[in-house]
Amino acid sequence: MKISNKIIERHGLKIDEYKKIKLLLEREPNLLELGIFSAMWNEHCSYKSSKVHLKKLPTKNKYVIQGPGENAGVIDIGDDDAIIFKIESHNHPSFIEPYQGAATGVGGILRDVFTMGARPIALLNSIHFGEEKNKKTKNLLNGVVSGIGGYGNCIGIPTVAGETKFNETYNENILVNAMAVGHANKNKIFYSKAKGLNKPVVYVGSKTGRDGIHGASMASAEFDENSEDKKPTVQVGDPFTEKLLLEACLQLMKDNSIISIQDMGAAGLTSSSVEMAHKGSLGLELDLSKVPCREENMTPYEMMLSESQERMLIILEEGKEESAKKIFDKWDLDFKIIGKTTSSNKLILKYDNKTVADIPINALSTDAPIYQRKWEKTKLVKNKKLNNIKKGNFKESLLKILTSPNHSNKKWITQQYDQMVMGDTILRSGSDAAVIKIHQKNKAIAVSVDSSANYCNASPQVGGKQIVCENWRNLISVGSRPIAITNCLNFGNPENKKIMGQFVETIDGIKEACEYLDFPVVSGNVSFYNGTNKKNIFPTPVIGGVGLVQNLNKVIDHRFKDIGNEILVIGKTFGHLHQSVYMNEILGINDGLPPEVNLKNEKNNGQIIMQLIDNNFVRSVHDVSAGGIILSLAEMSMSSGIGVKIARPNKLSNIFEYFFGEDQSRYIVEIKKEKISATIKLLDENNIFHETIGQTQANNFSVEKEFDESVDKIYKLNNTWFKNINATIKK
Amino acid sequence: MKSSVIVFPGSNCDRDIAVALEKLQFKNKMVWHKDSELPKSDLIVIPGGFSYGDYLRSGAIAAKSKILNEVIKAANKGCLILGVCNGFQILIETGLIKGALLRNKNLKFINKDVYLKVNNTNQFCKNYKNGQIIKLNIAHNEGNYFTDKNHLMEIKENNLIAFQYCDEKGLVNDETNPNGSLNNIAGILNSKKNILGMMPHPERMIDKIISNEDGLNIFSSILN
Amino acid sequence: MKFAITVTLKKDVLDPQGKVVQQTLQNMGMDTLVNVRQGKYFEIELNETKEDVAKNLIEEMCKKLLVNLIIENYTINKIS
Amino acid sequence: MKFAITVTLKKDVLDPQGKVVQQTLQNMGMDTLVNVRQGKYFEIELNETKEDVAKNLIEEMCKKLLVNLIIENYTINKIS
Ligand SMILES: Nc1ncnc2c1ncn2[C@@H]1O[C@H](COP(=O)(O)OP(=O)(O)O)[C@@H](O)[C@H]1O
Ligand SMILES: [Mg+2]
Repeated sequence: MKISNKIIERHGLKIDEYKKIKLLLEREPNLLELGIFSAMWNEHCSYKSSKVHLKKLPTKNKYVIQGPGENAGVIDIGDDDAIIFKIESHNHPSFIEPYQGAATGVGGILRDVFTMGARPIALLNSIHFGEEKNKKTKNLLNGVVSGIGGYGNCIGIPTVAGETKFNETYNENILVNAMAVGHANKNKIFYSKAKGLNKPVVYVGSKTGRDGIHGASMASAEFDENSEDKKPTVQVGDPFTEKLLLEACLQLMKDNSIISIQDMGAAGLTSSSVEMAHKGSLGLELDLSKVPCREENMTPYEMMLSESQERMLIILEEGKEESAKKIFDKWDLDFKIIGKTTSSNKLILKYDNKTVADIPINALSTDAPIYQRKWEKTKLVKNKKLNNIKKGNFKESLLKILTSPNHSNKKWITQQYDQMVMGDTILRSGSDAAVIKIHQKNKAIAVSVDSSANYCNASPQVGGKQIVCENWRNLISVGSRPIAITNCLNFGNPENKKIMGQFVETIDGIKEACEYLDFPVVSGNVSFYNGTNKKNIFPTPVIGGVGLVQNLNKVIDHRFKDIGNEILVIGKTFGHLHQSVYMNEILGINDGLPPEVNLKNEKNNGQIIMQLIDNNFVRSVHDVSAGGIILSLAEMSMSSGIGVKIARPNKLSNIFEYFFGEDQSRYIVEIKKEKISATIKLLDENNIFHETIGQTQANNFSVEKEFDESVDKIYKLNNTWFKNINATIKK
Repeated sequence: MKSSVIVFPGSNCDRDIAVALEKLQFKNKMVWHKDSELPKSDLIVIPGGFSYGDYLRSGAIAAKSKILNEVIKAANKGCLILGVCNGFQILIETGLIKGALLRNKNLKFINKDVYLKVNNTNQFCKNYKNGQIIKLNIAHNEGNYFTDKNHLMEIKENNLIAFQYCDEKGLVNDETNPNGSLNNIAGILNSKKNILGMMPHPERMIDKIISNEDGLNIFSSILN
Repeated sequence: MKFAITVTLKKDVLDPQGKVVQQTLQNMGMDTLVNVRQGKYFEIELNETKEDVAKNLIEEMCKKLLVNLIIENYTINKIS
Repeated sequence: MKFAITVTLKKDVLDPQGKVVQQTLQNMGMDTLVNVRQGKYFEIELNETKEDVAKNLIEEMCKKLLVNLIIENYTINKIS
């Protein structure tokens, strides 16, 4: 078949890129080869627009065993225990088919983690939908949540944390990011690098069908009116098979059979085989006639580009074929030797004894295009003075926020996730971070995912920094020491200078915070082209962090514990309202700058909270984030049923600025009377700003002269939005 | 005391159950579903999970496995059998416990802590006080127990309900019923009372650091 | 030979799925709706030329696996 | 008026349920079995005497609620 411009375009390749392919091959590619190039050279696999910028991120501290570049990042948590984790996006597939899109997103990220030898122990997700009144929103929400739950519940890994946000910017492009966290022995970690010649290359797992052909290209293509046509490419997940694959792989990993192993994710057999060969500077020869197929008459093109789920590629030590096969037989999974490693540095594909593709590995990896895309700085909009702010109604404002979808109780979602399977979940969803015990040990990890699209849109640099800090605060608030993060960078079209600028500046912000806090990036994912017809989404970096709890008795949460305790705010309140929930949702204003983060204060305040927890001075801790002090207090009350009595701010500050302001680096703590003086002494000695704002009390949530309602009532109000959702959802 | 935990492809609470049993010093063995022999056991546990993906009907396919024939034989000889969640669904599909487990009334998977009222007139609940309110965790799609009128009569007359969903104070009504289960049934015995099927997971409540210890008494009741 | 099998809940068994579907449709304004029952559907292909042998086998499949006779009914139709 | 609706997965879409059912039946010794696909079945009763109005409504139900058109096909039959 002659390769026409139309065919090139349909493969998501630019004409210049096609010219480069011809140069590298020194001839025209055939259709199969073109398909392979298109899969490897697209944004999703090649990182061609992001690579030069991602390099700037800090990736090391004393805990890091493996940073970016492998299937997932690895950190050392002592006693030979390693934690392996990564986050990944499945945005476009989830918009097209929310259940399967989200489910296969979970399945995919799980494989990234267990392919490295870890048993997955926790799942998280960050999901962003359009505004409430968009008619697709509720159905998408319902489908995505069932899909995430459907997969995680069935495979038996607890889904323990996440975030759910609604914003008009996602009306035509939702975000579904899934994170998986696994536990491994640090001396038994598996990598994708191939080694040795003539080693058997083995295909295991499900059979290959026509699922998701061109999925990887689709994930990198902007939506347009015709995206409906791309629907048949959506893959279907089978968590049952993944469970079998997980157990079989972990069993095989116990002996020394595996040289290298790689999941088949985006671009399936193509990317997994190229990745293994490239990392090992070897060639691979595969016989596609041997690939287990689900449908009849599948072509080599289909086999190489299929994104059927629940498959892995393994390079085995010679002589281990029999024993390895036995394991996969036990779990009723396909096991097929489909090729061998070679010294040729080429990917050679055979079918029916004919060579059907012959491509230098480098052409697909190192020689893939890398772009220094043009970018421009985001124009910052100065804060305008807010004149009418004094006229607001405090009570109505708070109630409106409590009943808005963004700040509603997310129980409707989290009850659809099994959070307790595996028996190690100490803190579940609803906490600042989830805490998962390391099985049968006296230590735990804390995990959290966070994003703040409004902040990032107003100032990508400040937003990038803020989101890392918020994640750090969440991990600290449950009694852990933050160790490292993964990140999923969801952006619009990188060929647009403004968007590229958002990307570059976000990375600057993330980098600055990570460096200062010694909180490196060990893995991540970039999702570009989120948007439709030139309307791009707000820049939405999502940070997934992991912290370590050394002593299980120090795990703490944000639920008030008793009546009559003092409530302190740690960190200074200036009353920054621009880009806050109050300005956005109550005043309907969406401009100005997000609150700045002072990294020095961030670190000091965080460390003092760790110390307060360590000294058993505090009964509950909650970070102050979106919605300010008042929303944080309400959350502490609603989760515990215990009320508060809060005084008006004593200085001249405006009550809205004071209670709804979103200044950074703050925490609320609950302290028993007898621990107050010791606490204050410690805070003063360390020059930490603090103020006592009130006490816990029975039944009522009250703010002097402004608000007085039973906790019960605000709890009910906080649950109404989701309670009313069922009636309107497509089944 | 010797126990066996049956493991099917897709079981995922097998480890959790084993941890609970071992905590109480049961000598426990894991038994793979393809095995045709069952180790000598005083207690057989069929754990939760998604055996065979819960495809067709939850529990239906596991109920056809080889090892289930052995379980049925043991059951008929009076061996104690505990089925939790998917294990309960499997017991239902084998007919060892009568009735059916339908989709939850809200058609959603439900994971939450629930209060249960205990009826202690059986070997599995001896160590609870009668009428005691305990808190366990449920996590299922199909826990909506249903049976016919005659069987319901038998259940009531013979005290076969082991657990009922209720609230903190022990109130049993529609509001405290998470899944639509008939008479708020959360756990039920066969007529000989040597088999207990229950939707809530006792093995998730065996450690104060993680949750509470309300599940321990089921295992300890069996011990003596 | 190919058969279609439909499996439905018996009349006096509560059908939570059907009920929710029905409510949702009614909420969507479909007022003439009287009742919805939901069931399962199988298409089974056999390598068998004798119709009676095939039918017997399908019956057996239903009884032994596909149908929970305590709560479900079934019907079998030959489609090709 | 009463309709039967069958909803099946499109041809190339993975059917994990059907696959497991098929394997189980084969393990039970049913060797002539070639293929199983599983789908959904609905029986819907309408209070409507005009057949075309009824059919249109059922079509609408399928498209708006019962069927995931991205991965499923459906057929409608009048049963009474
Ligand atoms: N935003 C990011 N920050 C750090 N590392 C990243 C980022 N995005 C991708 N990476 C790293 O680049 C590598 C390739 O990513 P990806 O293609 O998503 O992995 P996979 O092939 O497992 O899907 C991974 O090691 C990943 O951790
Ligand atoms: Mg990977």
